[in-house]
Amino acid sequence: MSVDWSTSDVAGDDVPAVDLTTVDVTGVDLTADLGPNLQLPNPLMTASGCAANGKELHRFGDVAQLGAFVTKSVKRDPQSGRGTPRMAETPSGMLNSIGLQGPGIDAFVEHDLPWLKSVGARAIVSIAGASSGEFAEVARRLVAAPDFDAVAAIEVNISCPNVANRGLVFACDPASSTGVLRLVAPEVPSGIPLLAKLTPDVTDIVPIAEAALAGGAHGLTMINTLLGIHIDTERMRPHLFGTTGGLSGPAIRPVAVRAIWQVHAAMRAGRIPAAPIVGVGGVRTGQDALELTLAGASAIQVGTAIFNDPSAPWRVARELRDLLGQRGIPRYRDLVGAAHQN
Amino acid sequence: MSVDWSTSDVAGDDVPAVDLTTVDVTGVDLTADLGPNLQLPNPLMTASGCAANGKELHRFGDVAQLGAFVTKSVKRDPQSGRGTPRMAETPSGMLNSIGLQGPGIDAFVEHDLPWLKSVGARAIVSIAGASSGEFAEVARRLVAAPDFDAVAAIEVNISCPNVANRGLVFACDPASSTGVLRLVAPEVPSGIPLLAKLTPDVTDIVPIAEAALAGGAHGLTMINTLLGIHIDTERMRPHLFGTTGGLSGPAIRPVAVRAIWQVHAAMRAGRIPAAPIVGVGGVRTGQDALELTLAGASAIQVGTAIFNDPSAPWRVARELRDLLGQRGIPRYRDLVGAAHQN
Amino acid sequence: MTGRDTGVCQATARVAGNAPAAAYRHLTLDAPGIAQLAQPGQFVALTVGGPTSALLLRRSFSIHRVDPAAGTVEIVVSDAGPGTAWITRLDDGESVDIVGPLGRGFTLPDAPGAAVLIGGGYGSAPMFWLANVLRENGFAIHHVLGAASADRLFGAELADPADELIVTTDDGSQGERGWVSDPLPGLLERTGAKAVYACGPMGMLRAVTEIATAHGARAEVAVEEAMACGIGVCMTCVLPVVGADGVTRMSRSCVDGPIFDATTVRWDAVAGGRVAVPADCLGAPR
Amino acid sequence: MTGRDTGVCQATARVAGNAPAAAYRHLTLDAPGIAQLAQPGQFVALTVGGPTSALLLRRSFSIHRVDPAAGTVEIVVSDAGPGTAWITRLDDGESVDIVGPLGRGFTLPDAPGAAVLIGGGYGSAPMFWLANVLRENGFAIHHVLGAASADRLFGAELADPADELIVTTDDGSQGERGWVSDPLPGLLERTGAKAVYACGPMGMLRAVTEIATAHGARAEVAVEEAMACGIGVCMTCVLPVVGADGVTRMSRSCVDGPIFDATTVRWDAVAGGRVAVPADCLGAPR
Ligand SMILES: Cc1cc2nc3c(=O)[nH]c(=O)nc-3n(C[C@H](O)[C@H](O)[C@H](O)COP(=O)(O)OP(=O)(O)OC[C@H]3O[C@@H](n4cnc5c(N)ncnc54)[C@H](O)[C@@H]3O)c2cc1C
Ligand SMILES: Cc1cc2nc3c(=O)[nH]c(=O)nc-3n(C[C@H](O)[C@H](O)[C@H](O)COP(=O)(O)OP(=O)(O)OC[C@H]3O[C@@H](n4cnc5c(N)ncnc54)[C@H](O)[C@@H]3O)c2cc1C
Ligand SMILES: Cc1cc2nc3c(=O)[nH]c(=O)nc-3n(C[C@H](O)[C@H](O)[C@H](O)COP(=O)(O)O)c2cc1C
Ligand SMILES: Cc1cc2nc3c(=O)[nH]c(=O)nc-3n(C[C@H](O)[C@H](O)[C@H](O)COP(=O)(O)O)c2cc1C
Ligand code: FES
Ligand code: FES
Repeated sequence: MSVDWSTSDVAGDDVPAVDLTTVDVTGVDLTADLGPNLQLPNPLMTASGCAANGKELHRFGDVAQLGAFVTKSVKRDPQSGRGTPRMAETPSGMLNSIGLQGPGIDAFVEHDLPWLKSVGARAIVSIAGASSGEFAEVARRLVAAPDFDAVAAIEVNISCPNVANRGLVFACDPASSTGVLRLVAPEVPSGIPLLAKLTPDVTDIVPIAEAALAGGAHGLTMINTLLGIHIDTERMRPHLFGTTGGLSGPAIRPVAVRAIWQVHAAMRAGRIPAAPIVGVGGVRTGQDALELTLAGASAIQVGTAIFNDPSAPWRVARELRDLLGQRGIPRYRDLVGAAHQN
Repeated sequence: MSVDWSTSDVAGDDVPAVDLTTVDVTGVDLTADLGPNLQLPNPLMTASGCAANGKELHRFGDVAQLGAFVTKSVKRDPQSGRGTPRMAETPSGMLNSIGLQGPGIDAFVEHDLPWLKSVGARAIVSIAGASSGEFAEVARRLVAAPDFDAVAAIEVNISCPNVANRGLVFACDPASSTGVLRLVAPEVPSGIPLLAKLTPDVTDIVPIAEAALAGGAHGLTMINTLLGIHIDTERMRPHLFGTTGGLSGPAIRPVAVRAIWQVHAAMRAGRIPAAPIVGVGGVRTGQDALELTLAGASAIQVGTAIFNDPSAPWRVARELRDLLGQRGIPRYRDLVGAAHQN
Repeated sequence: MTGRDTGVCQATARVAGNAPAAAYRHLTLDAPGIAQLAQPGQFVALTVGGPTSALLLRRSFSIHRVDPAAGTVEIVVSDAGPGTAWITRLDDGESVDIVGPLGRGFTLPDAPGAAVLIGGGYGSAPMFWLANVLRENGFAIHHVLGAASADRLFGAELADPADELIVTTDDGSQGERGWVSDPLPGLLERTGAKAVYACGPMGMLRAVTEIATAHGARAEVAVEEAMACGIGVCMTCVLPVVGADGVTRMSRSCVDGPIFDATTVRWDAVAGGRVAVPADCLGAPR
Repeated sequence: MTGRDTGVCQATARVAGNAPAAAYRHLTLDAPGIAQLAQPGQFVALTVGGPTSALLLRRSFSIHRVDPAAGTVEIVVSDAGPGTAWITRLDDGESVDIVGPLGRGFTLPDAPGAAVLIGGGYGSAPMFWLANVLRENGFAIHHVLGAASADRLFGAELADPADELIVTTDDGSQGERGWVSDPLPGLLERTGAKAVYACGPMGMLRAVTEIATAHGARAEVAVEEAMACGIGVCMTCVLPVVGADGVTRMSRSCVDGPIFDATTVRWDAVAGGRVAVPADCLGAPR
């Protein structure tokens, strides 16, 4: 039983180019400005949990060519995640209920981070926890990693349940949001930006954004999925093993644009401190990326669209650049929040 | 200039049957049970604002054959609504920003209600206001109408902005929700159920449901639209004249199912008083209606799907009946919340 | 499903033809119920992409002409975005859900005379059918067809030889260089026409309205507002229109239009792709 | 777009054939990159409905066979829902976005002998190609094809005349009445086969696993878990699988499978269309 015919092993360095440089006849400057410590060659990132930790997607494009690669949220210990079904397709979207399956921070640091470094990716490591203490612990072990120099930023996924608060999602409560960031920030060297990832499932997202920034976040990632349920009408029970799931994909794009708009507007008006926003939610094309940018995002993540098109992050970057080129817009970063002026 | 070739005037009584009775070989009992004062021959209703006040849709099916006809939310005075564009198509959904355009309660009572009565419709009148006082005033004038006997229930659309509370939507705040219902309830004769219509744009919908019931609502309609924005990437400004709009259509169905599920679960667990739920959000087919029912809805409204198919409310009723017939399920009302048992 | 009673049909129409016409596609649809009911100026609304489509809303198209005997309805479609892209690619024999006829058509003046019919781009689609009806009622027809360039002109060859035909293009690639509104003052003076009909972009309709009014002619214009439902139930397609009582209301262009008496439209509220609510509109926010 | 380097291609494939095959459609797709790389047991993932589709996720299909010279990939598709409905209606010359080959294929035993290949419904699609490879490597092939009824059987006529072929149907409309697992014990005893390959529903795979194990044979099974991505990035397609270290992990069937050594799958966790996380699984909730 030793002959393995499979050829689906992931590639090493010999990666086919979905090359962002070869097609550049536009002269557009795609540099993304996410504050003094996070300047990226282009604004396109993967969304956490939609690209695993890089190896698999690297078969479809060079992850080092992305503005940044955002990893699957990692907790302290290994996580099995939930039973299946873990997903349901919904109109122009999907529900997922993975349960943050992952190897735990130690295995991540041992296997995944070195690989990301080896291919030259700018890694944004997404961390999660069931308590603010766990977040801090994950950050501490990450910072201690030999390959920590591959980490461009840390995304703090506070859109996950807080066991100490009846499972209420941290980012549903300003105090919990501040609390997580307050414990994480001291663990992380200055120069490494912290991005707080927010849920749209709140009555008002602006105070949550404010609370995360008050706790020490340098920027915000918006939005995580919306809580949803799909019922299996044949079996007359919830389709997902975990009952509820997170709604993502183009279906939710108007909600993402709205959340980004509201927070960026509050920043422009000086109601909350200014900070860069990373936009995510339903981006499938360069035009979608432009829409989130005009609403106030300084960089863009592509999630569910990857499942439809594994080369989506690179394609979106190209489409965005070509769109700007056609319109004679020289610099991407000039467009951030531009729709607030018109 | 007197010859008008137009034939698009709405019909009188001579309505073509999208007949719910003629095809009934299934023997399924579709009766919807919304409490002692609201028993309907079938669970299908129009959603407020998606069927105007009946005349126009009556060209595509007999509104008297629907479980109930829900009117566009009416305020005290005539409302011009907002400028245009008032809509944007989004993936599997749309944004609308009508601004509750309407004739005001007096004109409604003079023209629309008599028409609904004349065709034999069971009218559920949706009322709105910028203050709880306005809600009460609208209810008072409605109750005083000569044709009030055509009103089967009143839907109190508390998912609209409260001027006294910085424009915060009433249903975003438990106290405001209770407040509106407290003022409306005494205006309305007992025997006329009050349905409070909730927004999903809250951190936790259960306390809002509880607050509306505490104020005197007899049932809940869930959900209104989600707040969204679409940016016109050509003109680099918000596409809608009113900037924000309400997201509706199949895209939001998983959110509607989740909201209904949460509130029904809280009722089953005795955490809040039991009351009927009218489900709305993304219903396009009989299977969708079944999904909301299994989550806990005792009746179903069809909104945006009407724009795709003007005969959708009748078609969905037929599809639902046929689905039950095929599966040998004799009574629709037995399925309400059934997914909570499996 | 519905018949004469209600003046409107919903049907699954078979595509009986899809031919190029300038930069557009000329589609022929089997929809006998609609073919029998329709009048010039009315429109139809088509679904896009079948049951698994992410595009939920119908697309509206002026009826180019109908053949009640053959049971066909014809439309002229510009590939302007994802919905029209799908529609323009429909093959013969495929089917599409159609609702119509919708809206109010053009009205006929009481007394015959000269009539000027103006179409911008595919806006000329309904004008040849209208011309036929006017001609049958004793009118002398003067067509003005305009477009940005020759390839965006529709139907110059469809004008009856008995009618006058003036063509303009912005770039001069066919006919006179300039806008459709340029030849209008001279034409109105020369013909003494008191009836003007126009279909095309808002800017053109406004210019036509001003010129017609200045020459004592009555204009009817076909407006093209974004419509979510097309049947009068959603209130997205509104325009401020002055009523017989002098009061401005936000009127639905799908049921109160798309044909409006040009002077009743509050052109002052239209600007830059948006329409504001005039301050004196009934129920305007205070 | 990608080549041999990464072992996987994404391509726009032209449909070169779409023929009925029992209750299924047999599609031939022009995808030379995939045709060159694929091995039996691997699968491809197709998009559904074009750019305006509301169906975002790809649909996965076992590769029936490839022709590297012709550059074609063949699949057998059952019309089971909206996505497969669209795919089964693809016409010759239309195109579809395809990714593949995906997953790990079947593995070849070290020493030749008898091999039993079991396919339930369209699950037999990959088995004839596998049979060819096994035969070339000196194996004697015994096919068992089963289905609910004759119309759901696929490929009985594709078995090589040199191979044994047993057919079962639940209703007896073709072959022996009963399940595919019924003839298995006798067959294993008679042939002494130590290699079993199976593709079909979960219940069947579990039964095959138990019978094979009881007869000292090693079985490889092709599982069919719902997949959002098919390429290993989403973690939706998992199954509890025991590793070489004896530890159970939730393994991705799209990259660690879809072919698994049958005894490593935790069948005890599979019930009623759901798969639970075994309490002893790595990282199971406490
Ligand atoms: C009464 C009426 C008659 C029309 N007659 C014709 C005709 O004869 N031939 C023709 O080619 N087109 C006609 N149009 C315009 C046609 O409906 C739009 O071009 C089409 O809806 C665009 O859809 P899309 O998906 O291709 O573009 P998109 O821009 O992607 O459409 C997005 C959304 O905006 C709406 N929309 C976009 N452009 C327009 C527009 N110009 N008018 C109204 N809604 C728009 C769409 O309906 C859709 O809901 C008419 C429109 C109306 C209202
Ligand atoms: C590795 C693998 C190989 C497969 N090989 C074949 C094959 O050779 N021939 C064939 O006809 N089918 C095969 N299938 C099943 C096929 O992918 C599903 O029937 C199809 O996805 C159903 O899509 P739908 O839109 O028609 O149905 P729907 O039920 O509407 O699909 C809804 C969602 O559930 C998923 N889903 C539904 N049923 C299945 C299923 N049985 N397996 C996986 N996902 C499902 C869909 O992908 C989609 O995301 C295979 C599946 C996998 C995972
Ligand atoms: C399968 C799946 C898994 C996800 N896992 C994570 C995760 O681990 N951490 C996180 O912050 N977000 C996670 N998300 C949310 C995405 O990062 C993103 O915020 C969301 O899906 C909206 O973007 P999209 O519409 O582009 O997918 C996940 C989403 C999906 C679909
Ligand atoms: C154009 C439009 C107008 C609406 N107007 C109202 C309204 O006046 N009052 C109200 O309670 N809900 C209104 N709604 C919300 C619907 O009643 C419904 O709650 C929502 O659209 C979700 O259902 P759907 O997905 O079936 O459309 C409106 C929705 C649309 C699309
Ligand atoms: S398009 Fe809906 S009212 Fe006119
Ligand atoms: S399907 Fe996404 S990881 Fe397997």
